[in-house]
Amino acid sequence: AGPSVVSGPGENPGCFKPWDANTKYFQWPAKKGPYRMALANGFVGNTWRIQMIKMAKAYAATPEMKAQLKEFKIVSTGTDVAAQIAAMDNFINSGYDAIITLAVNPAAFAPVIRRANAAGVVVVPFDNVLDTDQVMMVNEDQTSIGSQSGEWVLKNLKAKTGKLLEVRGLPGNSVDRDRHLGFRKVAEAPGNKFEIVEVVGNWDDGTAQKAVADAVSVHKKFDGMFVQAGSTGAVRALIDAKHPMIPVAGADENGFRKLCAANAKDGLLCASIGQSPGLVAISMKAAVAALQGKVMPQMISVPIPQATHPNFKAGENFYPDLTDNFFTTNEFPACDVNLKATDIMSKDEKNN
Amino acid sequence: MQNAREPVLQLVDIAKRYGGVRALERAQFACAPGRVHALLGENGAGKSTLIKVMTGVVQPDEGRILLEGAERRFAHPKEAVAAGIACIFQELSLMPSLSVADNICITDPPTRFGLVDRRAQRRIAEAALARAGAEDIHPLAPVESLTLSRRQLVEIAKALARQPKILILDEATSALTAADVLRVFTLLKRLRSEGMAIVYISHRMNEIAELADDCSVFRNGSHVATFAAGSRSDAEVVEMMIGRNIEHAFPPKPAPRPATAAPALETRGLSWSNRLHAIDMAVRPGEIVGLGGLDGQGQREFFLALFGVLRGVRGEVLLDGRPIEVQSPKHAKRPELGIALVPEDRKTDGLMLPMSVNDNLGYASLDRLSRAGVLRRDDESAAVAGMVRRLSIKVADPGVAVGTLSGGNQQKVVIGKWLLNAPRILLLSDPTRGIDVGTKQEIYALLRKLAEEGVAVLLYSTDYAELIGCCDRVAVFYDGRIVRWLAGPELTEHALVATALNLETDLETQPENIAA
Amino acid sequence: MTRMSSLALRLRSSEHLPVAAGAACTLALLLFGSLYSSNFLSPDYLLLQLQIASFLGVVATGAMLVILLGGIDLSVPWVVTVGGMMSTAAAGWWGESGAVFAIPFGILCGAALGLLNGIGVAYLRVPSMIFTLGINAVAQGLIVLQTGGFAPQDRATPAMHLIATGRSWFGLPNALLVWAVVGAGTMFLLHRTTLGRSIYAIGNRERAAYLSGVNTRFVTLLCFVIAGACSAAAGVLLTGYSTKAYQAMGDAYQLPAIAAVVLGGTNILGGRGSHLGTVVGVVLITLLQSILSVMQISEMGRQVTYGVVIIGMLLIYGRGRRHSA
Amino acid sequence: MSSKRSDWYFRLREHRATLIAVALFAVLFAVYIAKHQIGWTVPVLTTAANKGVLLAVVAMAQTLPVLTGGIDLSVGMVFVLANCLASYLVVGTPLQAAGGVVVVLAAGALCGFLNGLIIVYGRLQPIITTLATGIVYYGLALGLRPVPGGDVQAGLADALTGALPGGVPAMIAVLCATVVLVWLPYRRSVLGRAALAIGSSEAATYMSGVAIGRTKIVTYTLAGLLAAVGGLLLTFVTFSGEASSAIGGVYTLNSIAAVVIGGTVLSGGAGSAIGSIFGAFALRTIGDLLFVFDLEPLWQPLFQGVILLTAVSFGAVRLLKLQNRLDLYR
Ligand SMILES: Nc1ncnc2c1ncn2[C@@H]1O[C@H](COP(=O)(O)OP(=O)(O)OP(=O)(O)O)[C@@H](O)[C@H]1O
Ligand SMILES: Nc1ncnc2c1ncn2[C@@H]1O[C@H](COP(=O)(O)OP(=O)(O)OP(=O)(O)O)[C@@H](O)[C@H]1O
Ligand SMILES: O[C@@H]1[C@@H](O)[C@H](O)OC[C@H]1O
Ligand SMILES: [Mg+2]
Ligand SMILES: [Mg+2]
Repeated sequence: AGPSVVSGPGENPGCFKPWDANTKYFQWPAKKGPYRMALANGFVGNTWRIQMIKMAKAYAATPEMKAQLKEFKIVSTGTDVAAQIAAMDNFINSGYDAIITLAVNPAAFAPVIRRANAAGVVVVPFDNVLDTDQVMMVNEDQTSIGSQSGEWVLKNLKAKTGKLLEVRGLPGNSVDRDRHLGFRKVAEAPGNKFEIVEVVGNWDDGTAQKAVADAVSVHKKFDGMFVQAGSTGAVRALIDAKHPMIPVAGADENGFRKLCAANAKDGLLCASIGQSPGLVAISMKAAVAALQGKVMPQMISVPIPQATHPNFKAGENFYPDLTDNFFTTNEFPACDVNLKATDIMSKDEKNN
Repeated sequence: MQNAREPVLQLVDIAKRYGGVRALERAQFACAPGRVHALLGENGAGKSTLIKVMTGVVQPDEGRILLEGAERRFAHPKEAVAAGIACIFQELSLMPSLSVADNICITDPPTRFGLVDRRAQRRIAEAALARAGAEDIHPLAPVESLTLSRRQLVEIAKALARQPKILILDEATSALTAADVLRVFTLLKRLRSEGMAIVYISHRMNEIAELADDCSVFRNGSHVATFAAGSRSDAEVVEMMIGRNIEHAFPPKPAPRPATAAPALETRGLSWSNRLHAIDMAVRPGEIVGLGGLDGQGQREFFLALFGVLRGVRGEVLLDGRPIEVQSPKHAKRPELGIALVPEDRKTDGLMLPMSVNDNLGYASLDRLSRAGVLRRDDESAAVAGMVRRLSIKVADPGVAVGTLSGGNQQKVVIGKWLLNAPRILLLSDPTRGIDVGTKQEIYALLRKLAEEGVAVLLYSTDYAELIGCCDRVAVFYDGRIVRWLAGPELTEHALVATALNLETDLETQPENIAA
Repeated sequence: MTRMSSLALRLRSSEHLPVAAGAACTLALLLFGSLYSSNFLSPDYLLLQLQIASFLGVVATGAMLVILLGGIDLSVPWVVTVGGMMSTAAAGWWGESGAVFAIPFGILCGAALGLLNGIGVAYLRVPSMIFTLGINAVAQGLIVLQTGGFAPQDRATPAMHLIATGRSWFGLPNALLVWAVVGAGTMFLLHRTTLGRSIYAIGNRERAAYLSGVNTRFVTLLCFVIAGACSAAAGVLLTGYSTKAYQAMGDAYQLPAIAAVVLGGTNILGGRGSHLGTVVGVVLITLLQSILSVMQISEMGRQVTYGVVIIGMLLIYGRGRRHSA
Repeated sequence: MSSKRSDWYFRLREHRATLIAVALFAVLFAVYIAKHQIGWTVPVLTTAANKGVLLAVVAMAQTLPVLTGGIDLSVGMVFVLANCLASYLVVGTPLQAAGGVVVVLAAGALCGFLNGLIIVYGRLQPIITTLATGIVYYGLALGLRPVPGGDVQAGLADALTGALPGGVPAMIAVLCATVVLVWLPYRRSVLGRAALAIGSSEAATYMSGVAIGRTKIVTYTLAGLLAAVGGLLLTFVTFSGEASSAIGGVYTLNSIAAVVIGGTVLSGGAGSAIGSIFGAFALRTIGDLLFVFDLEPLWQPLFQGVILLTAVSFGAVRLLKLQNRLDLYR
């Protein structure tokens, strides 16, 4: 079975914004609620994922969602793709209505999605999405994250030559590739003559920090930097090396924004552009809408949350009292997803 | 002159050096079909090295090997095996977790369709075990479940299964009891009559006398003499081996102590699992008490129980009349207990082979050689040097790995390690296994001296001559019980063998004063 | 001729060969790097490498003790994380006074996990490769729960930052001094104490060590405790370096630690090895990773080179002798 | 003494560890099925098999080197490399795909062969050799698949990940075929015997005149081959290739855990790939329990860790009745 392809416009386009003009629309036969929904997560060992899981639970507990859900089950299977596929199969076999998934490896999900379609189960991959137009997915545009970062860095350099440091993410991953390509497309656009030094930071603060420290001690001076994630560590390395402050485009970690705010006076210019764990909530909402038979865009583009110098505001887009590892954007007013940062991580946080 | 027939295997001018150590230097050797050729020499003389050369385990630095007149090189043991040379090595070459049958057929198992034919293999194993006189060993039993002496029989069966032209036994009987040795000898004599060439290494002179046709003596890696067996007296042979003659093998025994003297160590009704049953024993300071009987009758477990290794030991142990409960070897060796155990298997239980002689010798007495856990290395070197001298351990530099010493010298290191801790109760499990006559004599003298200094010595041995020559009294074990005490004139080989086989069970005749 | 060969033999059999050869490889690596950029030879760069090597060095010290015993500790990644996360959490729970206890508390938590490792390996006799893997999973579970459930503080205290990044003595990184102290302590432990002798003995033959009257299980336990403490201490250093603790911060330390120990000449099966060798191995691995990173070889090229260089160096000087039969 | 014992006593003794692993799996799986919403049905079994057989095959691969007293830390990476290769080669017509299968398996065997060569002729310890070659194989995989992608012959994949007419998961049949074609001949051959002998005592095996080098090389080659079988099967499950070091690491470590749970001692000389298969199944079922028990999501990693620890500590029960402490130190 699976969804039928219909013509737009779709439901609630403010929230479920189609990816681009060519995006198809899907419609599933309407089912009566409340629904049984599952979240099949892979890896759990980082703050983003923990925040995402807490977000999912918190969102499921909102009155709006609670009314729709008979059951909401979360399973994290680790980094083994086969285990995650088996978990999805299990949900399909057991008659769940919808499965939200953050895939270990999205290229691997074609067969299980076929089985889901056959069983009439709505599957919504988000964050790490698939290279396909056969599935309804929710994400931010990764290439655009890269290109926006590039544009911002270039704008703040005011020159078309110099040395840029690009800190890449986890090798072997499409998100890493897309952000990289987006950035390069801008930085290497005709007319630009940048020397770009590329190091691998694994999206991890410690690795990024070491890689940047090494690069700085060998290359001495960079004019600008783009960090996919692990931005706190990357900036920390600049500060430790007493490298002059430069424009840095990084992700939306709270620690990064704290550093940006604190060091702005010394010339640290930042763009903080990130992937929000709140994507999970939009995916849940989209799944419910699809189950209700609403017309949905195949690819839902979630606005890329960003904050740029000099707009870092404590308590508004970063939180001095919350952990450095916290991801700052959780609210999506257009979708009526309004979970406060302090609702996600504990309120009695004592970071200061 | 010594043999009419052409030699089947001949070694000419063999030299082998390990760094600065000359294990062999211009060594000569030849053996002929239908004859048993004994290799004699003290520990470290180069006997094992010579046979390793014959079997392709080590490659000589110089010299030639002639097999049936043609020059050969064995680059790998499998080449020697293929050439019909089978060897029972001093360090057994069995795979412990494999079954007896797997071990016997390891080199060349029978196959069907390229796979091991387990039925045929079992038949071969059974036949080989039967030839070795070990029908009682189950071919499917894993080797690790067998006692050392059984393993040695398996090793012999394994060599026989290859139908060799030349059979080499490097101290293959050292762990066997007299009864088993007898069986092996019958077999070897038959093989000899069938035309096999047999090379035999042993430190037991009586075995050589009984079996050998020819003898070659080695000293310091060189060939000293070859002669027909019986053409020289034992004393002459020993003198050739060690460069001096030996007067008495065993030191004189002192007069029996009065039974009233308080025992240093006493056990009352010591039992464990189903292996030890109500063992009563009392050893007075200054006494050497022997443990006799067939191998595996509970003697080792008795030692392990005293040394704190076994769990669930019942009965009482008294030290100087005080009841004690030994919790562990660590506890046993504390000065207030002063118990030491020289285990029989030096390779697995006694030594850390890759570590230095120094580290091994000092290891049981580190408490004495350290302060607050920090080693006093000068004290340690002095103590080690003293022990090397006292036991005349043949080692140039105590910094070398103990694994490079000859078997006998390794054994001395195990003994020395415990002597350094000044034990009051010394338990020895077959301590002269693989030790040459000269050294043996030194060890016997040493034990007697220790006894005179007040140490209570318990000696388990598979060598009846040793029990008779060395011990004041002997407790014969059978099936985890002491079936008989032998002392004084009663302590004869005949009595030992008979009681060991549990032929006489008239325990009533047991004189009270021996058991106490 | 004989003198030559006996010298060669001494060198081969002694523990100095890996140290000398490893140091030579390190120099070669630097010279090779300097073809790309002369800055690889600058004191700045070298001091930075030593600072960063200190984190790995502390982990490898613990890893080496366990390897000397004939074991292996696969719980490094999450015990490092526990060290970082728990020290900062302690600072959060107990406020001002917490900062004082933060570092010892983090290390203590690592030691506690090491204790569990030790109990499993020494007393339950589970192979270390498996038990420590389980402890790693448990540590991860605890940290996920702790972060998600209690939102602990994860900001490094000023003391941690100072220890990890400061340079208070002749411009030497403090982290390097920490490593030097840990290293000196380990060398003393291994070569001058009865405990050290027992570690080697157990690695060679635990059974013989036990029958020599040594509480081998306790010694094993102790080594795992020290290893846990070392991992956690590295976590604390790393926290100071990053100014925060975070999930999975120890992931990058497991394999390099093992590789460094082995490149330093320690026998992976236990019983043989010198701490100086491990130090050289750590420097070698750190430099190798750094040079490969900065030279911008493709990720594929980096991985292949990394693996090939490790094997190559071991083939040069780390080959086992044929067991002398 | 021992002659009183009958053959079956020794046979049982030999296979005791395997039987315990079977029992452990049976208990865990029974709990899983009992708590499962739809229980013992073809889809549930097929899902479990698709996941379980992957690890089982890699665990078989790991068993071979472990039996010789070695270890192969590169199995996970060969698994990943084979997956990446297969995502290019096992495509097109069934015939082309079959050719691809052969190439993938050959590549895996080649990786194993290289491991063996370095271990035997380079005289390096297996653990460190394969740690390093694993990094190299991962690098190659990354070269093949910088990002996940590729495809696989769908007919073949669907057939192998589905169920056979009788309702038996096809993967189980594949596993049985692997056992019959690789493990049983190996175990019963002269070579497999020699491998066990090496694990039991390498020096004794050498002195017995057994070709040690050849045995080890074949053993590591077969391990590479089996790891590649696993990678191939993964491709059939995922229809794509991915160079993930995380997956490589997970399979390597889990394969070792499976081998241990399956009763093969890490020091070598005794054990069986059959035990490892059930060890792998047991491990996988532990993961499945998450699905049938309602656990707080953030408690799940801890739960899995604790169960894993419990499973591997299971053997410690025997220590309770240990009478001779020397048995601790074998
Ligand atoms: N692998 C080795 N490395 C260094 N030295 C060795 C090695 N093997 C043997 N040796 C030395 O060679 C000499 C001869 O040893 P070998 O084992 O042949 O003596 P043996 O006559 O068999 O003595 P035993 O009667 O004690 O068994 C000894 O000094 C020994 O230390
Ligand atoms: N003295 C020895 N004791 C134990 N193992 C040994 C000894 N000498 C060599 N080996 C082992 O033998 C292996 C290689 O030896 P060798 O090259 O002789 O192989 P091989 O048995 O001849 O096999 P093939 O000729 O079939 O390749 C190594 O793994 C090494 O560990
Ligand atoms: O999208 C990424 C997410 O998948 C990972 O777990 O954490 C960092 C994010 O950028
Ligand atoms: Mg000898
Ligand atoms: Mg060869």
